[in-house]
Amino acid sequence: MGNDVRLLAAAFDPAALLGAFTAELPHAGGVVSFLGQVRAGEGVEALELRHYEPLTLPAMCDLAKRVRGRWDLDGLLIVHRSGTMMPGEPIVLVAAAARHRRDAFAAADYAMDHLKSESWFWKRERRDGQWHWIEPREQDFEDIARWG
Amino acid sequence: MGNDVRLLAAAFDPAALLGAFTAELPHAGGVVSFLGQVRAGEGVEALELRHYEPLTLPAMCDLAKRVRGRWDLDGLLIVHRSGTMMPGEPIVLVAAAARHRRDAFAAADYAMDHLKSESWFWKRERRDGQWHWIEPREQDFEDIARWG
Amino acid sequence: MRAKLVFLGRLEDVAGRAGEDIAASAPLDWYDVIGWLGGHFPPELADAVVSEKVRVAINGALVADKYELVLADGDELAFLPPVSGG
Amino acid sequence: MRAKLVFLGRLEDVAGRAGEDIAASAPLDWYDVIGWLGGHFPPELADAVVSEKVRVAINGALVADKYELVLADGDELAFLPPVSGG
Repeated sequence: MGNDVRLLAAAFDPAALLGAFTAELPHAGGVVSFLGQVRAGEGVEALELRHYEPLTLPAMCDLAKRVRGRWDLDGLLIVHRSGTMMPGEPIVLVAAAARHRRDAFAAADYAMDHLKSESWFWKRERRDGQWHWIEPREQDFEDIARWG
Repeated sequence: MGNDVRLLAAAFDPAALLGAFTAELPHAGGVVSFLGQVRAGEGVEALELRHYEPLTLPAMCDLAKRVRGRWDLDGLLIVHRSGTMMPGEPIVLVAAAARHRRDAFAAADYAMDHLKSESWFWKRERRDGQWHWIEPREQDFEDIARWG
Repeated sequence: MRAKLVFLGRLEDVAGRAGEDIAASAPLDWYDVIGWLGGHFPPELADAVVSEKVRVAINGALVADKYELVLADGDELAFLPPVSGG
Repeated sequence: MRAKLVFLGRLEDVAGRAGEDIAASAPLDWYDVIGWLGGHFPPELADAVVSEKVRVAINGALVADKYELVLADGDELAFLPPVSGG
């Protein structure tokens, strides 16, 4: 199965996407998924992700190819939102299916670290009616450095 | 949210369980899941997992408590089948929700390693009409040794 | 006294059944149980359960040292071969 | 020649808009572009885009060394501040 990489401007249903992804992969022993969502209850009223069409999706596709080259996978799904999202709404879904559990875990983990720190998204959040741009976090660089 | 630990004798829908789990956790930034299913296409006609009622579910609950004590999670779901399963059918679903992505990945990974190598399940598979018991694999002991 | 034996995993196949009721005039220790198995089942069963790899549980509690166990009235003794993993 | 400038992330807020068409009688180098920005936008925009942390892309391809770029007719030049991560 090829890579399924999507950049979506509207809300998506992670359970439905994951169910469809898995249904096509009865040969895979294991599927690891990561779902990232806008955290509720921390004063964030909305989150906006901006992207740059000519760069963002092509870079996500390149990342998917790198992940496939590094681990032996049966399938890889990368779905990322752009636009404005409300608390509790899904932002990103990554799923890696593999014969071996360790490959699926490592591939999903790697994909998330690189999506978070290297993808062409600019993020701001609204608190008390004011939008604030989010700066890169040191933790993201540390996460990505793990992979050498 | 408490731990949700289930030992099921009949087929389950992983996407529906995962969707319900996530819907209750809008405060979690990330949810990592692992789905293990009977591999299709390798000559296995059926898989049977036997368990021992007084040990199996209590040990799964103990594992869940250990995972919660080790990482800062918002929720933990562990679902395991017993009985006879067909190729492509789900065997196990683990989901860990956390504020921080790394905690969710590590918790799900640890839970799977320990479920696989320490849980009270005895497994056999049917090939060419004959049932064969599955022996423990060296890889499982290596996986679990990673956690010290 | 009456107790119950439970054979898990491949031991069920060796025994030919999942469990067996056992009756005796007094509590049984490990060697009594093995002797009883030898008298009621194919010899492969007693050979299998004496393996270090087979653990036992009484009433759902793992027994640390099976050579020390005492089976009393109403107990359930389970023979647990290595779990399958993977 | 005519080209298009695109301001991403917080640069859009500094510029006050997401993009701008630029017209000139000849291809522009990096310093020409900065000068043009200085003449058409608040000074904070030119100050921001000269930062080492701001990368640029021409027609969707990242430019390795922005001091070497040449903007020609029909090009789209994007200013890319650091991505947000996490």
